[in-house]
Amino acid sequence: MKREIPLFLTAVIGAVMILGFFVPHPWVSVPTDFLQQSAVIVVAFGYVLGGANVLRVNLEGIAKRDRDWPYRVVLIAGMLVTMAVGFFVDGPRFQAPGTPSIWIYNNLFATMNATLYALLAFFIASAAFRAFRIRTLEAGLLAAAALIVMLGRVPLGDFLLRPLTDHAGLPEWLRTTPLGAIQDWVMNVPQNAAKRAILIGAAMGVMATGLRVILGIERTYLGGGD
Amino acid sequence: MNLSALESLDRRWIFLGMALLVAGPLLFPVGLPLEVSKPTQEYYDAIAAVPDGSPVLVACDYDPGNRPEMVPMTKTTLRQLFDKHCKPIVLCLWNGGPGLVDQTLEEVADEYRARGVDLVSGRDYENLGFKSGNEAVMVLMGQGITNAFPRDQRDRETRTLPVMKGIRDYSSFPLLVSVSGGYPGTKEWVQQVNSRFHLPMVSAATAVSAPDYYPYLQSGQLRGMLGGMAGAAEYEKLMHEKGPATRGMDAQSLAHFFVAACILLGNAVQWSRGKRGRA
Amino acid sequence: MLTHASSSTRRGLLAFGIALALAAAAPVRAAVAPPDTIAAPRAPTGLVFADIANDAGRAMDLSWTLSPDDTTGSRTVTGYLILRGPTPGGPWAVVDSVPAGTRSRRDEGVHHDSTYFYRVEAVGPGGRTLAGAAAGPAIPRAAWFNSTRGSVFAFMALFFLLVLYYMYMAQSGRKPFVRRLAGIDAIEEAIGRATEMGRPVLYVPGITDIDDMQTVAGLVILESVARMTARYETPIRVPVAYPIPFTIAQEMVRSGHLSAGRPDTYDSNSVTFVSPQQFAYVAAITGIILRDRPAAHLYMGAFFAESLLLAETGFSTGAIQVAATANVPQLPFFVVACDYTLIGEELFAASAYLSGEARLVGGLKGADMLKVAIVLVVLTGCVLETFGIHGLTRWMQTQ
Amino acid sequence: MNVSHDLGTWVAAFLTLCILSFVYKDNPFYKFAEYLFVGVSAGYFIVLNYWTVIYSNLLDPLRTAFGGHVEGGPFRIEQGDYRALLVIPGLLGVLLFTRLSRRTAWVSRWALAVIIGVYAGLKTTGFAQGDLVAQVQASLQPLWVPGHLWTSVNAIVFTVGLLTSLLYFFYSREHKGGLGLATRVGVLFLMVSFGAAYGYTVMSRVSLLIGRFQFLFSDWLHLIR
Repeated sequence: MKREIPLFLTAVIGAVMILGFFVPHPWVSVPTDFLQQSAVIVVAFGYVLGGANVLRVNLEGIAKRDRDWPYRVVLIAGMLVTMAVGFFVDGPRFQAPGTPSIWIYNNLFATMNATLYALLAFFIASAAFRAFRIRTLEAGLLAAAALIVMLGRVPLGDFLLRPLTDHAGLPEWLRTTPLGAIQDWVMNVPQNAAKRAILIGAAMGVMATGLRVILGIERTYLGGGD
Repeated sequence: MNLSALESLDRRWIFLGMALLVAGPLLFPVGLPLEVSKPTQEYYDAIAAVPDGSPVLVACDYDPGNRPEMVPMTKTTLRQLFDKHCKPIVLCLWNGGPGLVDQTLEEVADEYRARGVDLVSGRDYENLGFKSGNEAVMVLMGQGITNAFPRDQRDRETRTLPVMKGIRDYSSFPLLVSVSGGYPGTKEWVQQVNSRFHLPMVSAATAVSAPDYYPYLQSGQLRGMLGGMAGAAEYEKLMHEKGPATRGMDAQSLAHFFVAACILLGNAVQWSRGKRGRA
Repeated sequence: MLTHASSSTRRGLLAFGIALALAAAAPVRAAVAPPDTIAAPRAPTGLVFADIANDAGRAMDLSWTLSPDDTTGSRTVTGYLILRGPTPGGPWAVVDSVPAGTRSRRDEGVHHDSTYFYRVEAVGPGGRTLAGAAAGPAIPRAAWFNSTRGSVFAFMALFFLLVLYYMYMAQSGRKPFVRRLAGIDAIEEAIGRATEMGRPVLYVPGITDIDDMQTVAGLVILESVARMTARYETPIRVPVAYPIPFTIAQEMVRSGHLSAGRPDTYDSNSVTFVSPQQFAYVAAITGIILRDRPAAHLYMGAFFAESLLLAETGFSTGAIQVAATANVPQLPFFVVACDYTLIGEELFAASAYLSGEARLVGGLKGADMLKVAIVLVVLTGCVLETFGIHGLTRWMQTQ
Repeated sequence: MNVSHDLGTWVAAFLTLCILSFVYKDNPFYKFAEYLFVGVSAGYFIVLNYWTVIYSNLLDPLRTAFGGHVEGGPFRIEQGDYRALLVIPGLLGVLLFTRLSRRTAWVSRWALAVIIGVYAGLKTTGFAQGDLVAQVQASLQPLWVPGHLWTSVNAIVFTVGLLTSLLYFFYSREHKGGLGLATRVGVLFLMVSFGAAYGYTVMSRVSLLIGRFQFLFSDWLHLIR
């Protein structure tokens, strides 16, 4: 019961969804549309559940007085205030300009989200210095392509090269944007060929997984227990 | 030069170098000349080819984490659409994005209103807002845009909005613009909508995902593409704007040279150590 | 949008209201010319309908020839009304109104496999003129197969059959040959090295939840890795980002110990739940790397921007690093900083190989055969295209 | 210096600096900001998903359905108007919360099964059409275009790169002999593509830092326009 019914549901629903791709008739398309609408709704509940989990994990941390418990208090305060404002102060129009929710969104959420990603600029430079080893032909090619793309995609590279390349006898691309043109070629020919191979391979991987899920072979998502 | 001293270099010196090279050109811009690349030109041309006044679906799938790349692209795209009296129908499938997307849309609309152009939300443009469910939302919209989005960002009933009159499903749009920060984004729109519903599309993508989308560009599944801040800056040039992407390109240039130098120097250090080791 | 009879009447009334509004507005617009000089427009002609192929029978395309009075600058015609009825004799309901100069419309308010008749009417300030005969019977057919997707069906069916065939073969004892990936040797070597140095193994199953197949593959590989570490009695550390993969990871490590015959050595603290928050997760892992100094780092699963931080921190400690991910943008950072990297789908191949499960191996073999088919299709197609034969290319064009 | 007078901008600038301080080293300011971020985003996601999905796609239509204002007719389901049927996804959504207790967690599998089934189907067909068939189709190109030497060379290089890279992911035979040679060529193409990805990732990351500095210099300190 605990496993069979979910497996059966997944199999039937997965098969109907695939059928719905090929069969436009309402007898198939109406159930698939309903399933999609249902998925949208259940996924939204999933986010609420995720929030409830965050709350639980951190309350446990505070109760146990673990190392970071004062920070966890900050976390829970931030969460509860955001929710209180969103549910009781603002309501369904919480995203309208000028609401307290939008203030929190702009000055807290958006700011920190953007800055966390900006940190990566620093780390990418230090990783380039400390963890980019050209030990093989393959790594050498990788490095060469990386350098061409990095220097060819911004104006400075060609700007610096122009005094060297701007001679009347040379072809147009070499005269104006030598690095840019090589960059274009790398992107459109060799990198594109390999990317397409990866894309096709990945597509087969996803299809195989889909088949396994529908056949009930792949059941890791059911989690542990009986 | 004795490279071995660099071996134990504290990485914070590298961080400092990066910070200075980015901050410097922002405070003292040079304005290096830009060349427009082919994918950017195609992106511009694809939007220019849309019949004036038609509704255009603009999927803004990003959050503030990608703001510096995505927002300039979104703004310039909206300007090109508003200039053609097109009606952008905007939506967002990223949890963190709807607030940012809404403000970006309103800021551009305000620019036009300040110039005396009468733009009204719900009549001349529309923000459908957020919906969870990624691919399921995309396919659901094929059955009816308002079925997936019964109420919009401002909690209005979408069926009753003037801008939605005559919009039923994807066949109501001549073009889909996917401004994409990752998953879900351009790739999923290509798979679920471009192929399935035959809706032509262009992509404004972060630099991270741009190489992944080149195969779609070659196959014609994408009609054009902006790749990262460089693409955004080129697009601004085509639209005769001097926007944030253009202003960032000097810093971008220097930082790229810095990273390139880090790769070369890091390996030079290793090689010199390797030689000493063998000797 | 609604198709029920009463609603289409309602819709008709709505459209009629629009038409009236058009007519009411007309005198104002025609103020330059005296109203009495404008005659009723002549009727549009040649109304034809066409069912849309490969759809659910939800729409009908209509087109007509404009009224002879509908010319640029003329104000005789302000628009057209489209009427629909169940019989050639009506009753008629207005289903749509379009401005002058429009030659076609798609009626999206029909129900599949029902019979309809259409008429089109010219509207102007001088009156309304109905086109002569009704067009019909128009039946919007709901298709049972979208024929433009034939090639997708062919490829999918071929793939599924191949996979099922090899799964069947594998289960009936004739396990197909699958080569051992170099990456698997690299994993074993790394674990061996950690054992020699008496230091733990760090295993990171990616940063996504269980709905990502990469996480699943990472957890499958974890079982084999745990079996090896249990056999060598080397401690393993597994930080996990999400609650469900966390419980599964615990189970995988336990069953790894079990199948190595060492259930007693299972340490329930070896798997830890950290946080789905990207940077918090990274901070926890780098903490383990710097504090516990594992001698082998295995990153197997979905990684995003944090790949670079993990690879760099790991590199700086001199540990052996093996990575595997199908998130292509992150591969370069692993390739340059790790001793071995499994590229893209090799992650799934490794999980199939290591688990040795017949059905996974069968799936791998099936995918291999489709690759051969694709290589042949591409070669054939390129040759055909070179000689100007476009049939294959056209067949594969889908909608 | 003419700095901003807006409280929000100061809060945002303070948090920006808290997080940027991580590059010096992990510190209480960074930790404060990080935990606050997790809390605020968890709260925000709940509010967002409640109002934009649970309220507008589920509760509001259900209220209409049970409020007696039923319009439309027997075909409204075909138009995507499910009304009372929406009780089913609503129930499944609620079932997810059985996960909060270990003993009842198995009930949530029913909801999970529906989601997994839907996405397995959608992804399988999406990848099959958009990636597999469409990409193979686009690879069928003439290898020799008379009079266009460069186009022809590129087409040949592209096709060789595609096929050899594809063969790199071939597991049924040892990579020896002809296949071995092909896969060695394939891996070179793969490496070029990774190099390109590296370069573009650098561009992305630098852009994000530029964006943050633009905020600090213009919105907060008003140093630049």
